[in-house]
Amino acid sequence: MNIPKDKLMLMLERMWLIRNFELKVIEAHKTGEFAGGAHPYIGEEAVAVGACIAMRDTDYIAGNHRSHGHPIAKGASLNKAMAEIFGRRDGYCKGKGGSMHLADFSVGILGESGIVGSSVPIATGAALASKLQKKDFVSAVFFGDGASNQGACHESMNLASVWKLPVIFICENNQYAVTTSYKSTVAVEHVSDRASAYNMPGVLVDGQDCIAMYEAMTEAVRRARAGEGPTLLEGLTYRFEEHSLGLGKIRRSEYRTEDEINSWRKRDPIVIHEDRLLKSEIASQAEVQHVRDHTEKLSMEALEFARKSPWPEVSELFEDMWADKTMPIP
Amino acid sequence: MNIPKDKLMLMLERMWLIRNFELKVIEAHKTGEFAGGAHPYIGEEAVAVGACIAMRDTDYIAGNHRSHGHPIAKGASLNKAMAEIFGRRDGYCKGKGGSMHLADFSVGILGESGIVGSSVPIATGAALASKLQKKDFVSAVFFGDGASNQGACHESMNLASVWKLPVIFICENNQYAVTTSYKSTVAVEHVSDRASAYNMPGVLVDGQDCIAMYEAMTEAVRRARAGEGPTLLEGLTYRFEEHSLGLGKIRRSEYRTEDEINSWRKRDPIVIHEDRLLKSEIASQAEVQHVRDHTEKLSMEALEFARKSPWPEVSELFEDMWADKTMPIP
Amino acid sequence: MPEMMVMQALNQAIAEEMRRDPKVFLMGEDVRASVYGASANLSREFGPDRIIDTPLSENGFFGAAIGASAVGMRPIVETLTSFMWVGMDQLVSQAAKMRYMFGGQVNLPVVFRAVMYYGGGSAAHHSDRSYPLFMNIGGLKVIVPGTARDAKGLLKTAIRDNDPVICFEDGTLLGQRGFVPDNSELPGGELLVPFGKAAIHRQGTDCTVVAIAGCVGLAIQAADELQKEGISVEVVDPRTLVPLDKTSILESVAKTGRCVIADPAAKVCSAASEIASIVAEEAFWSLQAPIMKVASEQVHIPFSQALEKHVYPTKEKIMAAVKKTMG
Amino acid sequence: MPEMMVMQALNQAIAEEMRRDPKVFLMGEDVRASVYGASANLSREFGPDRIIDTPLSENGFFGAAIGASAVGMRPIVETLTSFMWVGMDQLVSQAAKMRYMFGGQVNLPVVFRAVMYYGGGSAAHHSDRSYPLFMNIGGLKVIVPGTARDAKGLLKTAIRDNDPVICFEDGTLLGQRGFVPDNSELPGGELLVPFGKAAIHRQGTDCTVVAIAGCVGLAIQAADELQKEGISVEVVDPRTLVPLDKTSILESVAKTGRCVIADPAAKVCSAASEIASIVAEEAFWSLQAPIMKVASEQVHIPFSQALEKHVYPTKEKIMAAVKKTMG
Ligand SMILES: Cc1ncc(C[n+]2csc(CCOP(=O)(O)OP(=O)(O)O)c2C)c(N)n1
Ligand SMILES: Cc1ncc(C[n+]2csc(CCOP(=O)(O)OP(=O)(O)O)c2C)c(N)n1
Ligand SMILES: [Mg+2]
Ligand SMILES: [Mg+2]
Repeated sequence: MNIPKDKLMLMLERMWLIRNFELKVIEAHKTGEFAGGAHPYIGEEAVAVGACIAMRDTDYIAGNHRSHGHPIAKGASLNKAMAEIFGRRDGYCKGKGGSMHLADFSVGILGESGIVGSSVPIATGAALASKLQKKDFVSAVFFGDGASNQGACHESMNLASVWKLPVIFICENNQYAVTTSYKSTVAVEHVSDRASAYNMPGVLVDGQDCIAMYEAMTEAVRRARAGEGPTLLEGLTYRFEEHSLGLGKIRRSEYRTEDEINSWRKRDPIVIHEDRLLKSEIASQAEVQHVRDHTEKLSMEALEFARKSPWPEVSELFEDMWADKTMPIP
Repeated sequence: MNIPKDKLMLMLERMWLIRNFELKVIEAHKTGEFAGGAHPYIGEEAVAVGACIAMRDTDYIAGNHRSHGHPIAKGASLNKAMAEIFGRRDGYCKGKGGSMHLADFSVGILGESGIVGSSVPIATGAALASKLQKKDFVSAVFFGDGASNQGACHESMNLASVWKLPVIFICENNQYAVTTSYKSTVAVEHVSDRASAYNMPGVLVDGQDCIAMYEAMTEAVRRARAGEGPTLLEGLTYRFEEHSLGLGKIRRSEYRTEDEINSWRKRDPIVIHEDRLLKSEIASQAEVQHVRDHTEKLSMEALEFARKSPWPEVSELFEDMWADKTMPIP
Repeated sequence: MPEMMVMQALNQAIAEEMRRDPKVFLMGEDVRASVYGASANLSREFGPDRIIDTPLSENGFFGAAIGASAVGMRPIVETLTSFMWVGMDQLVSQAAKMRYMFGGQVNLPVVFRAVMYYGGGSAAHHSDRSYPLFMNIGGLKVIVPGTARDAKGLLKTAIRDNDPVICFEDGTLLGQRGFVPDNSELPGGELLVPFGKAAIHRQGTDCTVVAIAGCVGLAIQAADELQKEGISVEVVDPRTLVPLDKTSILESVAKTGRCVIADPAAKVCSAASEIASIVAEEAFWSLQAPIMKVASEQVHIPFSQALEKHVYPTKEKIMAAVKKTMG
Repeated sequence: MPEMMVMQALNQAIAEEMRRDPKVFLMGEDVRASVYGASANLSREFGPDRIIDTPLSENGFFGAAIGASAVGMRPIVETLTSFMWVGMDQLVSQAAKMRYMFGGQVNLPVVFRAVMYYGGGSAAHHSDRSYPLFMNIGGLKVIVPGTARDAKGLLKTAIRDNDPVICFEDGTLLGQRGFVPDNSELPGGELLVPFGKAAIHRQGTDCTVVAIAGCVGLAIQAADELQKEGISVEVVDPRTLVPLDKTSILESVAKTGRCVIADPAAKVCSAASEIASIVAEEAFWSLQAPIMKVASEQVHIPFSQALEKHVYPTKEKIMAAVKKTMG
């Protein structure tokens, strides 16, 4: 596939945006700047970025608790995302959602969801709407290896297949659900093997390689837009950090070895892409450095933005429950 | 497989028991002798009978809304079953369950369930118990082609596979869920094709042939008892009657053609088995006739039994909610 | 004013709204064949793209409806109350919560039509009356039509509403007939019943009976009989439980000083409990007698007709409760 | 009497019961690693056959636990309240209904331990407090320990109980310390708290505060502060909601004439509503003031700490309600 340079650079930029954003989130969590937890996407950037760059702005995505990477990959505002994680008024959800519930309906980001598997039917429904409306919008949903065991995934994939819906199911197989290896919970070798149970293509992709993801996704999107139905993509990947911030107490070595972690860290998706761009002389060292610096700056700005953003007012507690403004709150 | 004559005759008897029982139920429903509906098993007898004859009394089964065939195949009392359908005190559930909720825990019949797909996890749990208790009991669950689309099936099959549980998933593919063809709701050609998504054997069986069912089940039971894990059996079959008694208003021809119905009626599982027994001279005409007469008599007796059984007393309304007899009913 | 069954009134509401708005569609199991009755003939008029038969996957297709509503469609989902347990996560985690959680970014104009079969030997798995627990959840409007007119008018309003609505359709009413005005008789040319506005079916001065869904007719009968005995009962039908017309209930109790609540749901944490708690807090000083709940017994629904008939509120139980409050 | 966290009390209860009865086992997501804390060290003692990590399939493994309990095992399932929506069908259609539906043929000795995280920025998807709706369903015992002692004693009783039990574990309490008697200090050598028996944490004469789960401590604080102001509050902790110790509540209200109910659940159709309705019916003639509910606001749980803290009952809100009933 011949991918234009601007797309290749955009992938690098989005991956760096996610990486630097997450590093700020980790920093802010350590100093107790926001409440609750957060699930870092570090190590898995290529999956969301490769997939989202293959989509249009008018297309839809939905995600899960590991929730910062997907919207940023789709082009969400870092400022609004960080402010949301901080629970501030300028956040995407005015502080009501927090880390696990980023959403930007204006650019097709239908929301991240804390209940594992729960957003899979939602994305399927957006694809149904697209079909009924005779639009060519496609829909994609990100979920984990753990989530693949939920009935919601089964029902959605079957539904999408029999109705030939333009939806792409993207399993981010980072090989663990919290401390549980997918090998002990998923009965088949690869989640994508399950595609045959739904009569759709199932594609195992190197989730550390944004170009591999982009290419697989491009074909899935083509299929979907052409009315040929859904695809199940599995990006084999790894989370470099612990399951969530605050879960440090679970010594990682109890469920995954230092060796395993180190060997995956060597397959850093950003390093892989940068090296490729440099080696093939598509980008210069300066260009790459610019992306690093620029995304670091944007992430820092997001942190500053969030810190300065006002808290919501108490009265806002009772807003947004209902579209109907006349609804009494008991 | 060399099946002893007593088993072959038992299969014939159980099929006739179901058939004659169902005919009495239909008759009683027409004259308004009991409330609610009922889902006749006529045409599908070979599936439950072939499967249950391959099991032991100590093994477990669970079923669904099409609920009379499974317990009778497993050896339930016709009298208690009919009394239950009539809502009488001598019924299996003292009248509390009715047609859709026959159960006989004393012989491993863990109950029929009205919520489609809902008993699949229950049967899986019985198999889990068997494994934890280091017993060699196996568990089987009957569900429809429609039910196969429920998340509960997916989750249970995956669970059973990763835990290597002694459970057999028996899909009674009668090709329709009420008026909906499985071809428009199941994304694959055969429900048993889905077994590959759970790394278990999936076997498509002629559901009109009790011996085929028996043989497939025998192997599945062997596997289960040997600790090799679950199997998905699909008995391809057909219901000769409408979905449920009282749903006559849906003219069958609107969703299935007279031709289709007639061609399947020619493959009557009882006729197939009888013919085979006669042709191979395993059974004489007289023996076969005896089975017919005997089962007709038992069914008639069950009807009489149910008619004479007393209604439950009002006070019984408040019994059986709790194992704990001290529980106040508010 | 033509008389029709509640089932037909629902059917009219769906058909009228589908004609009016191409974004409206109906989905559910066997809706084309109209197995449950309310979608009769719709498939012929609107075709398979707008009357959609679904696989048996409640969680999946409930969610698909919610997702479709999030991006501009207006789905109506047909199901039974008892099948909502299977799709509960989508109803609660998504339909009820999405809007608030996302800071009001999205409207979810989706209607779940949940039929409540009870009283006819359907047994425990098919006889739920679960609206009280959806009242607890928040984020879902809960409507409980008690007459043919309200069935049509509330369902039409629900379809136009921009919030998720569950319409609980009382199975004991579906075959009952009632007057439904013809559109030509109506000022705006159509029947729209607003949410949050109770109907006062009988005016009275001695005791307020708040009656829900299938209890509305029973309460009216009870009121008419008690009238003959010289007891004047006011029958208040909230029609919608979320939003709840507290004002009408409180005003009525302020007038009568007595309150009986008739609710087909199981009595613990029922709608009756909620209404009683409101009255006990906000109309306390008007009360001249204990607040009485007449709700279903706290058991599952037994199959046997010999037992089942004793579970639910009846005219007699309502009358007895009113008399008890009269001392 | 050793002091320990509620979490540790729960852990002790599980360990003791597992030692006592080989039929007891624990299953849930990441229970071996004890991600939520209550299963710490159990895996080491009991091994992977009795401390079972499950796939992310709540409906599937809830059902598996129920099925296992139907044939002689005694499973304990660990989950969060918010994940129960996903497994709702098994909880309602099977755990709650099987016994009655099958005419009492089967006992289901299964315990669901449902952690309620709220108040710490977990947002709408992880902060449910759903016990009121399980009270409506029937067939499930519902327990809501409010102290470390009760957490241990009630959970042990639950594990021995032959009915399905949901133990709602209040997240605001898990890290709190309280006294739990050592087994050697106890007559029978172990701590078993009976179901259906309220605890009176403070005796009082002016107003009854019925307090649930995380509200128990708040109510005690409120009572102690009000004592200084000359108001005598009786704090009644039902400890179990199904069964509910009506008698203790009614006796207390008979004495005080006033009733405030403090409940962390959303206020509509809450446990508070139910208790208020009982008091309004059965203790009406003792009442000297309106019954007040102090429950959570009827909104979803907002993430922002600036908002979330305003949702739940507080000591101050309880005190204000008591004072209001005092006129
Ligand atoms: C229905 C449900 N069950 C359990 C949880 C708790 N939980 C949150 S994330 C998680 C693991 C998810 O694993 P996976 O789907 O592989 O995603 P990953 O975290 O690895 O990205 C669990 C068990 C939840 N949020 N929702
Ligand atoms: C969860 C749920 N959804 C819907 C129904 C209504 N219903 C009862 S039987 C049935 C069709 C079942 O089809 P299948 O599983 O193929 O079994 P069959 O009736 O063909 O034996 C439906 C839709 C139900 N009982 N439970
Ligand atoms: Mg994972
Ligand atoms: Mg079928």
